[in-house]
Parts: sequence; structure tokens; C-alpha cells
Amino acid sequence: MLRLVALRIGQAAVSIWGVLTIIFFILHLSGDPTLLLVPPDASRHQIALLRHELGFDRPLLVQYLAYLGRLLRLDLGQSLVQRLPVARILASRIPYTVELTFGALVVATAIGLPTGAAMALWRGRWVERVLVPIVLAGQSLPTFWSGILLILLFGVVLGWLPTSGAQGFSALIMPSVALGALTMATFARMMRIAMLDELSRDYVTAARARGLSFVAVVLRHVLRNAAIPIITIAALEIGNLMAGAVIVETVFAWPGIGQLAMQSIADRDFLVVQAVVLFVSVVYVLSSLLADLAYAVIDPRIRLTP
Amino acid sequence: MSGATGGVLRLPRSIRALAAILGAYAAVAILAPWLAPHNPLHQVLLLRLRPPLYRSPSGTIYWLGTDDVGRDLLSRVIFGARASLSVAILSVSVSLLAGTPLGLLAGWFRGWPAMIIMRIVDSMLSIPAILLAVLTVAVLGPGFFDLILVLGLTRWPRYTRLAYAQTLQIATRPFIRAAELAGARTGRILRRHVLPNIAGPLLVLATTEFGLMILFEAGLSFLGLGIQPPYPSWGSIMSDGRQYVGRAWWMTVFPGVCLFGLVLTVNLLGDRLRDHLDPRSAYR
Amino acid sequence: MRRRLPLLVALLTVPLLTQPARAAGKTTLTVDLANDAATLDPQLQWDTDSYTVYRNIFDNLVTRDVTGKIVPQVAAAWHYVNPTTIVFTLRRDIRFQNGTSLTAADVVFSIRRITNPSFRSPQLSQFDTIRSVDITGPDQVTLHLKTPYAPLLAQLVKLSIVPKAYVEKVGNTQFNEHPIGSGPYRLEKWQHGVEIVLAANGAYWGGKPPFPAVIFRDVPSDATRLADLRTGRADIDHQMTPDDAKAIARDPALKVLSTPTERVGYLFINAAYGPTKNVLVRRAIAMAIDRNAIIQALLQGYAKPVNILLTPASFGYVSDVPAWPFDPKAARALLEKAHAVGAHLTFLTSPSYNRQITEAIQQMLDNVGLKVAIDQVDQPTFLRRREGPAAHAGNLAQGLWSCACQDADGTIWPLFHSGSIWSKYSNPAFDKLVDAARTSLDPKQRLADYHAAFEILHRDVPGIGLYQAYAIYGARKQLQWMPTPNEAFFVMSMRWK
Amino acid sequence: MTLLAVTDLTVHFPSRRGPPVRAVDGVSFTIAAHETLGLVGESGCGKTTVANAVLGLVQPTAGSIRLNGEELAGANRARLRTLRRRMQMVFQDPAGALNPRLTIGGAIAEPLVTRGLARGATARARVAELLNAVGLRPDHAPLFPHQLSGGQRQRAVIARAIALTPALLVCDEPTSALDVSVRAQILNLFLDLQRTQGMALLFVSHDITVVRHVSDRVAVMYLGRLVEVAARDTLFAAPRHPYTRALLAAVPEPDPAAQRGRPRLRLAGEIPSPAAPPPGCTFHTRCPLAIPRCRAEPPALRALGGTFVACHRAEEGQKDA
Repeated sequence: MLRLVALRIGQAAVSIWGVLTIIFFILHLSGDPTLLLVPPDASRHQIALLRHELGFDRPLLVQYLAYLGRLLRLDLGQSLVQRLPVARILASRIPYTVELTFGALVVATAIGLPTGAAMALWRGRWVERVLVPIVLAGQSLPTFWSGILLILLFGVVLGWLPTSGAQGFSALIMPSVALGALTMATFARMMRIAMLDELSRDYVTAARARGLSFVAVVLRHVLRNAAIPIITIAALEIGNLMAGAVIVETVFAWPGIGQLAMQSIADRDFLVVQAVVLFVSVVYVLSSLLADLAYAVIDPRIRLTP
Repeated sequence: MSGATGGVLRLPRSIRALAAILGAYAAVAILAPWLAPHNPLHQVLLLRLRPPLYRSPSGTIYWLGTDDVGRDLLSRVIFGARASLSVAILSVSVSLLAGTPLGLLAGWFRGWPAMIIMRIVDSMLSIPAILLAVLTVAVLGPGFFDLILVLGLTRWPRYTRLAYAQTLQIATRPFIRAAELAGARTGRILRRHVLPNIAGPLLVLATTEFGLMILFEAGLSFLGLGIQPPYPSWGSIMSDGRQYVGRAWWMTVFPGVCLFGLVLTVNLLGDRLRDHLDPRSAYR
Repeated sequence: MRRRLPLLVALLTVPLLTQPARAAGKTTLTVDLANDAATLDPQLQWDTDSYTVYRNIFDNLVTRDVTGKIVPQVAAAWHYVNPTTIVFTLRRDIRFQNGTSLTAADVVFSIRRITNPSFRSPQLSQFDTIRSVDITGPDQVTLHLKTPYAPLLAQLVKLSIVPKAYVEKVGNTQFNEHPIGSGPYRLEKWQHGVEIVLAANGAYWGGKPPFPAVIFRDVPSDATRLADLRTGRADIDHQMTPDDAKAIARDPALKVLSTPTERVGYLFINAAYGPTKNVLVRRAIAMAIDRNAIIQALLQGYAKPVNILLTPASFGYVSDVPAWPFDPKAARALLEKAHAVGAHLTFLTSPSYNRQITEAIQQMLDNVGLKVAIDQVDQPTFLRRREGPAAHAGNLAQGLWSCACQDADGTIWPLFHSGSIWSKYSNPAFDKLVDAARTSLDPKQRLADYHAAFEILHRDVPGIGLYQAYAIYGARKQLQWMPTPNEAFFVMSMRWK
Repeated sequence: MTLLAVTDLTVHFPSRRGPPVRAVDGVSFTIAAHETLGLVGESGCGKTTVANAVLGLVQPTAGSIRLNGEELAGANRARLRTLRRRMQMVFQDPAGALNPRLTIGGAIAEPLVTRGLARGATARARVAELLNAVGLRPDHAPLFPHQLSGGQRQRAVIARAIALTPALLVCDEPTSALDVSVRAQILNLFLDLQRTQGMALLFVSHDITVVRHVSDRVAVMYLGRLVEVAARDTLFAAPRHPYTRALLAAVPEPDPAAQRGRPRLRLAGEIPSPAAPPPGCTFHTRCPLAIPRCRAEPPALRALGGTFVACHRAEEGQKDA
């Protein structure tokens, strides 16, 4: 077990190194930010001077090795645009994304799980037939569109919720709903399978034979057992939610890492983009690792697949 | 499990109905030049942002109104179906054709080349997809074919991972050994025995991805990095209309509804197909 | 067009219902910016959003008044000793927000800091004609230039003075996050990506700041800024689109503040590649474009047509060089003469430029027989291609040019001098004229040179001016403020009624 | 005439931790043309590994496998492919042995097509012929495996196996996944086919009654080694090895009288792990007759009357029991 965990962590590290390499080369192939930084009337010589000072005139491989070297010393570098340590910029944005991710998770759980349970309990009935398209609608909505419609309806027409910004609980509602829609659909589907799996088990029949009411069986046993796979899926979804935050944060002007990433790509602020991608992929890889481990702990028959 | 001989007619009615809706979308896209009442590129600057059912002084009716440079919105939405569908179909094909063989070979031969492929796959999958796409667009440049290439290049790992896992599983089945004993060479085994058996899950994934690609195309066009102006795509029309969401809701709402309807159809279809192909793993 | 829908009625009534009752004294001014400030170290950044904020924290060596004239700020007076030596006399009563006096040492430090290449200031290019700077008296600083440089004072308008002792003590990174200046406001709180809160500097030498606090919020979406303004969450929309400006004109609680700026909307025409290499084609393009249609229909009148590629807000503007008239027939005839009917052109653009204008120009050129393909890339790629070899720069590109110096030198030299990265055009006669105008200190001579230069540009058409852009601010009715052509956002010049 | 000669076949599987698994350890036997050898033993004794090794599906660690004198061990893919024309396999689970996405006809035709022996109409005719031979109808050809019953599927698997008229057919528990009612039919089919096609059979099963039904000779395997090899009737009449006797004892006799007269010998304990086989005679941990010598010295397979047996006390066995 320990060996396999070590192996998985090693593989995760290789994956993350791969992420950084892919991003590094794609970013640097897309041009450097010197022209964006200087005033339009800067001369050729002045641009070359700044480019040299920024180090973008060195061979790509040299820049890559220098980057990896700094990273090994846990130095994320300094933003070219904001001229602040990247770590500090990231640290100021992460709480917002965490807040948004958590909000979306709450929305997804609060709506997705009961919906999934209902679909399982009333399998094949009209309840399921109505709920399935609704759940699928959740993952068919383009977030940029649903975001705009939400702003239009609740922010502008009804005036119930703030149209932008990140202050206070009310500002969190719309972005959380927009972001949570997709995860809500995933949760509902997972809950449905997990419940159906449990409902088909012998103990359900046995318990009912003992005279327990169906409701009691569901509440006491089925829900609890079905929760196990759901919890592990939730771990995986955290990574997906952080990735999905990119568009939602842009639409709602939510000052998290997604918006930071889009802005930094537009600015070609290389080190910030790389740090954001590093953060998201570490979260993603770690959460999938944890989900795997959780599975293995819950069900020892499942071997860790290398 | 269902045989390939079943044919379309043996499919459940819900699948046929959804396929028909999809077909209608495709028909609109193909027949756009005959269906659209106006040239989708023709501007009348004096008739900007007119609401639906607007009748111009010369008597022309703009059923869905006009956009921000005075083009007929209905015609643009009809032509926009072309961009959405063709980008989605082609990019799914590209990533399916690139990803599947890679996963198939990695799962069959295993060893260190497979390890390398799967680590690359893992790396690509842990980068937020939209960021990867935006960055790749920055390198390759936007435009129709570049967009397909970008989406194809960033989405293949999903097919590779699925094909890999499925192949690993299929490779242990006795009928593979039976085929070996029957004298089938590797190529034939992969083609005749492995591929047909992993095709079902891949098809379901392709359907899900098809819906996602439609959203991606719209998303990238929305960010100004997709279909090039003045050619319409639903995403770019919505992007144009974003600024006018309070006053010209029609620019955002109509293409959005079309997009939503298409993606919902595709997702429902994928869902039904999944149920149909393997009832036990329904909703996974 | 006024066929309104219930939705619109709702939109218009919302602000009336939600607007809180206001006391006479306005305590906080809230400004919606389109972007967060990148840095608040005034010497590290060149973007307008940063400038909008930090200009209220810092004083500059010299500044411009409402009419655009360069007037004293930190420097009380100045005079040229010779064309490459200029002496500044400083005010004595300025204190930084931490209480220390602003002295000649701070001015010298500021200039040396920004001109030191290893400091990597993006603004270095604006000051690199400065060879050295020295303290030559208790409140006197002398600048030595490498060559005579006419726009020097216009550039020094952008030089903020930073406190030497504080910067040296805390270091550049700390200074960037906790800047201290001598301006009317000091930084209270900076939540990156959310808002910047400034508090009034009660001891400001220039008078009492009009609002106890100013909040600059980061609101990238045009629609959201408009909604914020309507719902009373913001007092000023710093960057309003012409369509939105038109839309709020009827709102009784709001008003539009706008002013022509030195920013010029232009069309670059590649004179070094493809069909546009032919001057006849370039002239045909110039005559195919209907400036007035663009200004009236797309910019809602929030722009003025220009005859040359410069605005009247800049030195060097000449009114008597004609523009090519809008004449599609003549354009078509020129194309036929050049055998260029049906020629394929590429229109390079990015999401930073007005898409509607790009599409309108495409249609206008199509009308006279040119096939224009729009090639939209992201801004860094746009700049890289525009700057690179002529073959990749596109045949056409839109631009919105401002050198923030209100001088022709900052516009037509970088755009068309053969030594500039942006130029895809070469004419030795033109080069000679703009070089001469750059180093001459005689305004009359410079104006004559620019006149001749613009006549050459008119004949060769390596680009045409389209319109003088307006700065458009949406504001609550109570705000009293006169925006200036250089787009400076001085809270000190605002009042609340 | 010897068709298959297996000599000192050893197959070890490497293990991640600890010593390798000694699945097959020094097994030797021969099969003559047209003969059926039954290979019997508990599950996990290595009999399936022997079957797989014979077909070249697993690589032997040591030893030799000769088909008509041609060496199979260590043969490359191309050579194996040639050799497999003459030997085929019938699998335990007919559902798994058939590609669910391939028709029965397609599966049966596959060996013909891949070897370029027949195609198109010729192949179809041959498939029809084969289907008839195994008791199916030609109109079964376009069906998919899931449309057939278990017994029909196994018939299809057999039809595929005999498509090339192999000299040797290896059957790995061909009836264990089938309903009891179908078993006898399939076994009789094997007997028929052997008569009509003239094949030799290596028939692997844990079920000694099944083996008895089809075999000419029987080999008994325990923990990777052969413990007894004899002609069917000899073995069932006079089992020499205590393990063989235990196996026979576990079989209910249809005749209660015979049942009562049979020696009672029950197996104690569990089968040891092939990763750590006991020293000496591997059976000694469960053998009621074990003596100290059995713990120290592995018995060799030696001739005793018409039987080959690997037991130090084989001579005494009869009377002790």
C-alpha cells in the first residue's frame, strides 16, 4: 500500500512537471509581453533594451531551465506587470476562488443529491422523466450565457443581487449557481447510481422483511452507504470546479485565480499564468489521488491502478 | 449489449426522436443559404439594434431584429448553426481519431512508451481545458481550421485515457486469446476484436464531447478567439450582444436558446445511448 | 428606434426605486474602472487604469491645466539654459504623506530611478533622452539631455515624484504595495482585483480634497458598469461605450461627461506589402471609407472626423491639409486603374479594437470591390505581428493612438518614420521633416515641418486618420467635473453638488 | 505415434513480493495421435497453465514442448502462428471466449480468413459445415453470442476450434460453465468429433467424472506436479497415489453398494500456496500416509505396473487403504 501511494505521488509529480512544461512552451511560443509593457512610441532600441532586461532574449531552453531551477527553490518569481511576488498575488486571489468553489459545491450538493435520490427512488416514474432533462439542462447551459442571464434577471431587472463584485454573501450567490450547475448534474447522476446500487442490495429486502418501513431503510442505511462514493466524487469535482471558475469569474468579475489567469494570459504575464496552472493542477492531481486512496481505504478490493 | 446489425430502426424511440432533432439542426445548417431571409453579412448601419419583428421603412421584416451593425439576426443565427456544428463535428473527429489509436496501442503494448503517453495525458487533463484552449489559440491563431486543430489538440487525451483503460480490460478477455489462437495478427485483433468492444464507451464519450465542443466553440468565439468576424457563430453573436444585454436582449437570448437546445439534445442523446449500450452503468 | 419593451421600462425604473436618499456632503466617491490598476508605483507602469488611480496619490514634476497648457506642479518654474540643459526650481511647501518634505533629492532620485535600465521601467523610453540630472541648488534641479528634444516637457507631465528615503528604506516591492506620495489622496486599502480605497490627505498643499474617500472598483464588463451606475453602486463609469452613453442620456439621475481627447482613431494601410503596396489602392481605400457614417451610427456622435492622423488636441495639428473625400465611385475608378478590383486584403485586428468599426470598414471596402478578410488575434499577437515584417502585419489595421504627450512627434514619428517598428512605409523626405521637428525647439519651425510632413502623408496614404476619440464618462447628476483631453482623472478637480 | 511430448515443463510466474509462483514444476507427459489425455486436479494446481503453455499462450520457464517433434518452447510469434494451425483450444467460459461484437459465423470463419484458407462463399459454406458438425444450424451464423444459449455458445467455440482440423485440441474445463443438463451433450460432442475428425485431445478438468467420461488416459496433477498417470480404466480401478484416491473418494458413486465398498480417504487441510510449496513431497501436508521421508525427499514419477506414480509409499498404498 505505502509503496503504491509513493508510486502514485511520484506519478503525480511527473504529471505536474509535464503540465508546467506544456504551459511553459505554449506560453513562450505565443510571444513575450515586452510590447504590451512599453508605450506605443517606444523605439526599437528601447524595446530591445527592456526585452534584454526582462531576459526574453535568451534561448528558450535556457529560460526553461532557469524557470525550473527557481521553482525547485520554491521561488515562483515576480509578476512582469504587477511587479509583485507571484506567490503574494496568488495568495491574495486564492481565497476568492476557494469561496466560490465552496459556494458552488454547496449549491451542487443541496440540489444535486436530493434530485439524484429522487430519480433513484422513483425510477421509471414521471418524477425521473421530468428530472433527467432538468439535470441535463444544468450541464447544457453555457456558463457565460447563464451568467449573463442571471445578472440581467436578478441584478438588473429585479435588483435583488449585486451585479458584480465580491463583497458579502449576496455577491456569492449568482456565481455559485452558475458554476455549480455542471457539478449539480454530476452529483445528481452519481447519487442516482449509488442509490440504485444500494437499493438493489439484499439488506434492503431483508430490512423490509423485518418490518422496517421503506422510508426508514432509506434514511438509515441506503443514504449512508450511498454517501461513500459521493464523497470521493466530490473530491474529484473540486479540481473540476476550480477549472470551471475561469469563465464564471470572468463573467462575474470575481477576483479569483480564474480571472487572474485570463488577465495574465492577455498580458502574457508568464509567471503568473504558470503559477495559476500549477496551483490548479496540483489541486486536481492531489484531489484525484485522495479520491483514489479513499476508495482503496473504503474498499480494499480496489487496487490502486498505476 | 446490442448488435451492430440492429440498425437505426431497432433503436429506442427516444433515441430516434433526439437524433431527428439533431438532424433538424443539421438540416438548418446545411440549408442555411436557402433558409436565411437575408445575407448574414450585409449591414445597414442605420438599422442597428432593431428589436424582433421590426419592419424597416422599406417594408422588410426582421423577425429576430438586427445586431449592432444592422445585420439580420435571424439570418446570422441560421448561419451560426454551421459554425457550431461543423466545428464540433470536425474537432470531435480530430480528437477521436488522434486519441483513440494512441490509447489503444498504449493499452495493448503497455511498457514505457505507454507510460510516457499516459503521463502526457494526465498532464494535459490537469490543465483547465479553457485555459489550455485559449493559450493554444494564442499560438496557432484563431480561425475555422485553427479552431478545429486547437480543440482537437487539447481534447484527445480524454479519448486516449478511455481507450487505454478499456483496452487494458478487453486485452485480458479470453476471446482475445481465442483470436490469437485463430492466427489473427495484432492489427487484426485490434481492429476486429478490441476496437468494436471499446467503441461503445468511446461513442458515448464522443457524444458528451460533442456537446462540450459546441460550448467550447461558443466560449472561444465569445472571448473573440473563435470564428472570425464578420462570419457568425452563436458564441460570437452573443459576444457581440453582451454589451447590449440590457437593451438588445435579443442578441444574447436567441443564439443562446439555440445553443442550449442543441447541447441539451446532444446530452440527452448521449445519456440515452449510454443507457442503451450498457443499462447498468446508466448515468455514470 | 424608440420601440421599447417592458424590459427596458423596468431597466429605467430600477434606479429610481433603489437609489438611496443622499445627504448633501458626499463622503465617498465610487468609480468603476474597466481594469484593476496593475501597479501603484507610478514609475513602473504605463497603463491608463493604473495612472487614473496613482495620479491622485502622487504629484508630478509638471502638469497640464484644463486647457492643456503645461503648468507647474512640483516644479514652480523652469528655463532652458541651452537646447540640452534645463533648470527646474521646485516648490518648498510640499510634504509626502508620511510627513517628510519633498526636496530636490527626491526629484533627482525619481528621475534616476526611472531612467536606470535595470529598474526595468516600461516608461524608460519616454525619458531616455535625459543624460543626467543633478541638484544645483537647495531647491533647484538641472537636467542634461543627450540631444535637443522638443516634447521633453510634455513627457515630464508623466513623471511622478516618489520619496527617496521611503523607497530606499522599504524597497521597490513594498513601495508598490504601500506607495506614499505627496498627492491629495493616500492609499488606504488595495484589494487586488476588487477595489482600491483612497483616503483624503488633509495636509495636501494644493487645498482640501473634495471627498473624504474615493473607491476605484475593478469592473471589467461594460454592461455591469452601466448597471452599477444605474443602481447607484457607482458614481462614475470611467469607460463608457457610445451606445451606453446614448442610452443613459434620458436617465434623470445620470449624465454623460465627455470630451474630445488627443486619441486618434486611424486606419493603418500597409504600404510595403500586397495590393496596398500600390499607392492608388491606398488612395482608393481612403476614399471608400465613410467617416461620418462610422461616427454617427457606430460612435453615436461621440467622436469628430479628422482630416489628418492627429487631433487638434496635439501640438503639430494642421487644419488645412485635406482628407481624402468619401467618394466610392472615384475609389472604384482608382482600383480599376490599378487593376486591383477584387484584390484580397487582410484586416488585422484584436478584441481591443472596436469590432463594429472593423466590420463596417470591411463592408465599405467590399462595396468598392475589395475583398477584405478579418484576421482577429489576441492583443499580444496583434502587436507582435503589427510590429514584425510587413508581410505579416496585415494590409489594414485599426488603431487608436495616444502618446499621452499631445505632440505630433509622439504620433506620426512612431507610426511612419522608417526607423520605427510600427512603420511599414519609408519616405526619406518625411523622415527628414519629422526628425527635424523632433529636435527643434522653435514652435513655428516645428509646425511648418509638420505641415509639410502631413502633406506627404496625404499623398502617400500609409494610413488615414478617421476620428478624434472622445473620453466618455457616465456619472451621477451631482458630479461637477470637466474632463480634459489628456484623460487625466484628477479627483481634486471634481465637486459634488 | 507420439503427437505431443511435454518434457520437464516448468512455468514460474514472477511475483512482486517474495519468491516466484511455481505454477508448473517439472511436468512430463505425451499424447499420441487420436488419443485423449485427461488432466485432472483441484483448481489452482497448474493444469490450466499446462494447457496454456502447450498452446504457447504462456512462456515456459524451462522444459520442452514438442508437437510432432517441433519445439514450441521459446518459439517466436510467427512460428507459434504456424504451429497453432495444428492445435486449438476450447475455453472454459464460452461467453468470454466469443467476441460479443462479432457474429458466430464471423468468429468461426476467423481462423480460415486469417490464414487465407477460405473467404466469401467458400468460407460461408465451410462455416455451415462446421455448424452442422457441432450440432448447430447454418442459420445460427449471423447471430451474436448473446443471442445463443450457453451450450450453443460452447458448440460455436468448438466449431471455431475445429475449423482448421487441428491434430490436437486442448480443452480447458470446457463444461464447467455449463448447466449440468448440457454437459453430457457437449461431452458426447467431443467424443463424436474425436471419432470423426481424428483429433487428439488434452482434456483439462477438475471434475474427475468428466475426465473419466472422455479420456483414454488420465494424468493427475497436484500443486504444479504430476502425481499419477495411467490408462483410464487402470486409474479408476486401482488408483496408486493417495491424492488420486482422495479425488475418487469425493465422487459419489451412482451405485450405493460400490460407494460403500470404496476406500474412504478424506483430504485434510488446505492446498498450500504454489508460491511456497512444501519441501519433499508437496502432498505430504495433507497426506494421511505421510512418513518422514516424504517431508525430505520429493518422489519421482516412476512406473509401477501400468501406472506412473510419484509416491514413496505407492506400493503399500493398496493394502493400507
